Amino acid sequence: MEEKWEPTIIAFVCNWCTYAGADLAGTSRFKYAPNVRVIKTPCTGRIDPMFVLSALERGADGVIISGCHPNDCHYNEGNFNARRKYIMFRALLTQLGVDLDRVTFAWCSASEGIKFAGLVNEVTEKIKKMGPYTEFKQLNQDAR
Amino acid sequence: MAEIIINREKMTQLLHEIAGGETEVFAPVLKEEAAYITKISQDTPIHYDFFITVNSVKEAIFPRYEPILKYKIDQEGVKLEDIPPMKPIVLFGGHPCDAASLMLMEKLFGWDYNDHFYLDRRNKTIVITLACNEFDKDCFCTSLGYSPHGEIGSDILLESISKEAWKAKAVTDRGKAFLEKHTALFNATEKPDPAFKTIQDKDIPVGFDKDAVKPWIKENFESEEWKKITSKCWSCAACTYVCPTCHCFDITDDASMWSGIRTKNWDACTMPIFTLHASQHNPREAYYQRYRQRIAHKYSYYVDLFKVISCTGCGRCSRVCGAGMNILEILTRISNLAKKGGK
Amino acid sequence: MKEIIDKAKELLSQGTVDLVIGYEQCGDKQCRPLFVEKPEEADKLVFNEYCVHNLATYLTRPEVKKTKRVAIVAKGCDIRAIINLITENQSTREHVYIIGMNCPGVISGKAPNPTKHHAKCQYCKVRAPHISDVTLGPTPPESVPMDKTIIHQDVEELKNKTKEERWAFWKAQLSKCIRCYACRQACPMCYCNRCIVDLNTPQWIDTRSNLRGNLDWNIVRAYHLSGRCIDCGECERVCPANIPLMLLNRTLQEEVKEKFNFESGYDLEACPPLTVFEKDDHENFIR
Amino acid sequence: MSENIYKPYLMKVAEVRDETPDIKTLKLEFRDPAEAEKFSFKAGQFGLYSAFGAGESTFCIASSPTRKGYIECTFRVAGRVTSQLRDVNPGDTIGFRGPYGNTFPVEEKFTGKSITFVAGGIALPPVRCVIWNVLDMRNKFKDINIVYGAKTYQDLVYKDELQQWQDAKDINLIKTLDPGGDKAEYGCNNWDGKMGFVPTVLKESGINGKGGIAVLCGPPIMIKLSLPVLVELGFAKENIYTTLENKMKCGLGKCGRCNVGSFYVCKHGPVLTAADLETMPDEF
Repeated sequence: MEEKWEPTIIAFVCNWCTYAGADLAGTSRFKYAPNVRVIKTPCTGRIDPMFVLSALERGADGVIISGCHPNDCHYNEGNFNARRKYIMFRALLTQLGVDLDRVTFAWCSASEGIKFAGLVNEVTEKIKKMGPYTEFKQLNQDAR
Repeated sequence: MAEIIINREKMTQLLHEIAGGETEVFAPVLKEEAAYITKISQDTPIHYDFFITVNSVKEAIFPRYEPILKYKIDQEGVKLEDIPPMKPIVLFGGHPCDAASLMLMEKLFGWDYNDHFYLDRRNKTIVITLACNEFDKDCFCTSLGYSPHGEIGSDILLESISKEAWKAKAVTDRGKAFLEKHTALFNATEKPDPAFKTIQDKDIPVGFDKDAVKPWIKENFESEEWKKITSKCWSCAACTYVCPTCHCFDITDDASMWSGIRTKNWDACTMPIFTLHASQHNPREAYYQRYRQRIAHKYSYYVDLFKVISCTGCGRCSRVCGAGMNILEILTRISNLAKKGGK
Repeated sequence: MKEIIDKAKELLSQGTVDLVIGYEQCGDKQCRPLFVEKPEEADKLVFNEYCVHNLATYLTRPEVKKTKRVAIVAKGCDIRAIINLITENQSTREHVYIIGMNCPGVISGKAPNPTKHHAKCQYCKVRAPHISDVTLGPTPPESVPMDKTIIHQDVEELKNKTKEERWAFWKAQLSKCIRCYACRQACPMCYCNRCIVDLNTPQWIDTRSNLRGNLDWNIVRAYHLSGRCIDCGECERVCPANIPLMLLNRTLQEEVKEKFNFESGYDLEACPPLTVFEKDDHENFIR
Repeated sequence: MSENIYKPYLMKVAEVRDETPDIKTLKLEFRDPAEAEKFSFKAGQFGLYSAFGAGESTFCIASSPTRKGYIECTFRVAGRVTSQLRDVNPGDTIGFRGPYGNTFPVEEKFTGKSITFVAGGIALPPVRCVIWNVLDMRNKFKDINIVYGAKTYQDLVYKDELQQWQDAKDINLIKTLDPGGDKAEYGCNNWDGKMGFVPTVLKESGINGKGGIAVLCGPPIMIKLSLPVLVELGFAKENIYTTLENKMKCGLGKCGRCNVGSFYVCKHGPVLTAADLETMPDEF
């Protein structure tokens, strides 16, 4: 039986809140889909849209971006700036025809292990239904 | 030998037929109200009503990027893979200035080391050139000794006898063999249309004295004139990428963990990082130094190395420039300065 | 335009500026930028509907920055670019003497056969320059008022298409890009001395003109102009491949207007929208 | 199928030496013995070294042509390719394309003369190749002077070979550090060389340049200051050789990068005399 396709999800998370939240999910044994690869960044403000583009091109089927709730940011304004950046980036990706359901944004604080686990499971299910994200992968093959 | 006539409808049929096979076919295609030389498939509509294509035929033989090396990486080390041999090409839609540029580029790509990517592809290419029936203020091929009906570099020259048909003339043996192979399509019955007007060499004015340019450049490397000439230049690469004789390229790698490819991509001396050293020192920091290199390389250094000016006067760089730089005007200014002994 | 010539000669002879950047005629339907350093060279200065170039792009040029003071012939849209450069500390109001031109609108499309008036000119709110040291030229006709947000039919048409159609449209358009960076060099707001595409540690954007590299390049260019682009249309005009680049820029202008109620280039004190934030920014997409 | 001129040899990394915290030397051997046999080069030639996946970089061949079976290259870690080359271990595979460019006329013009080598900082490798070439045929030459300087003790390249040249009787080695370069923090204890910039130390060296050959290599500023000093010491302009430094990508005269005037550094250079240097536009 051909091995069932499993989506690859990349999660760019802020080190102070969501990464700690993911740790909490682990230590409290919340089960969440193994498809996610977590990449730690100092703050959501550091998550450059180029990261999202590179992830999609290198074969990711879905991207999660998550950080501290507004007013909780360790650097005070990282998540506010990120929010504006992604309002613009989402408008640009929509106009280009990229499917925005594949890029999910969330605020997960250090205590919301459950929310993080739920978020990952929910995104994995959604991407499984949507199937592999071939458009960007096709770009990569043509480039080689 | 009877006159060989072909009309547009038969030419499209011929090109589509060839495009079906192993041979790559390049022809002018209409995109956003402008004609571009592009690789066509069996159903791409070919555009004939154009004065000159925006890009040059160089794109067929010296593509924007092409792999020069493929490799696999694993524990034992690296295994190099051979690049498949170059495919034959039929190149339709260039003018005599385009065909002549192919001969100029051969000199550099054959200098001591043979760059087989260009030379093999060039030897497998049938160049079908359209003689010019009109020109504009930016054309100056006659100033460099070329002609709107020139045969240099072409395998087959098509002289228009009416709006829809051409008289084909084989310039090289390869051209002759091609015509014989496809005689079925080269037997149209259109008669020359006396009302159809075309141009002669004398119609295109000779703008400047091409032999006066090199000596002036040699003596006036530090002249303030270069700053005045290039004050409005943006230093982008539009002029170099549409120029049929600009041949500079970059070599970059693109690899994943286990396999990779090294490619030869277009590059331009007008780009600042073209000459940027790893120590951040850049010998050509200012805009005028870079545009001076572009003119000096074509009209002075290439002449020293290969005894020929690396420009065929097609005027594409002037037409595409957003800032209004005009190479004919610059060369006329230089040759006038040279005559007056100006600095 | 005799007024410009006299003003340029006056400025240069009095020494208030040591460079005047204006336009000169270079064909029956064509103008181009002209650098004037001596009063006698000013006779070639003109202003008409073919003066499309945005001369503000020269203000960030090292040679121009070195001058004591520079005068620049500027239409309303060019003045918006100058204001953006000032708010982003690339120039100072004192360094630029703005010769504001009353502008009836300029042509679009490529010389030698330019077509209709530029789309941006119908709704232009600054036909009479909003900030300038001197304003020349006859009072321009009233422009069509823009009711709610900035409406551009071509952007709306694209928005109404399906996701797949849009992706196919951009794949076809961006495969034509030859990466000559004329769009970057023509744009007044693109002044970084080492652009992200020129950095190779890491190589974010593929320098080859394959579809992956072209897509990344055009995404990053449009994204880095969000909230800064003043809709002068120069990138689209100078693109040798005729790619409709303004579609991306106008989408982001509409987004900035809708979400942050901001239009760039009108207020000398305003901060570019992506350098500031509001506590209650739009947030319905974040879980 | 005609030969692909961009195809590199596959080289095994035999040895990796750290010269300074950011300068490394690699000793490379050919993976394919047949290629090793056919391969030969002359002093002064360079090559393009491939770090597969990152790209290619241009360095001179630092080992002497008289030493068969291997080549060495020394480079400073400065960018994408050199960062990947820094992490290679013995046994890894990298690529090498060359030899390119012209050579020092060791047999034709140097024999029977006294030779003065002047180098600064990271520019010692191209000169060292000629030094070892000359020392392996020591009897063909009169006296040999080596003037080498670096910013600090830590930046000295080939420290062990400097020691060999210092101990050798028939070599006059003058090593120098820029002022303040001999502090303990640079790992230097009781520095026995001179203190001062290379051009000044060269002036005080009292080397008689009449009829001698000079090989000069260093950053452009050092070349600009050392050339007049060498002329003062009596060296004729046609006898002062230097290798040029320019950005290169193909090394074969095709990519147009290293073109200055009608001179292509990768084809007509990198070795040229001070007399040639003056005929070229000042675009280095």
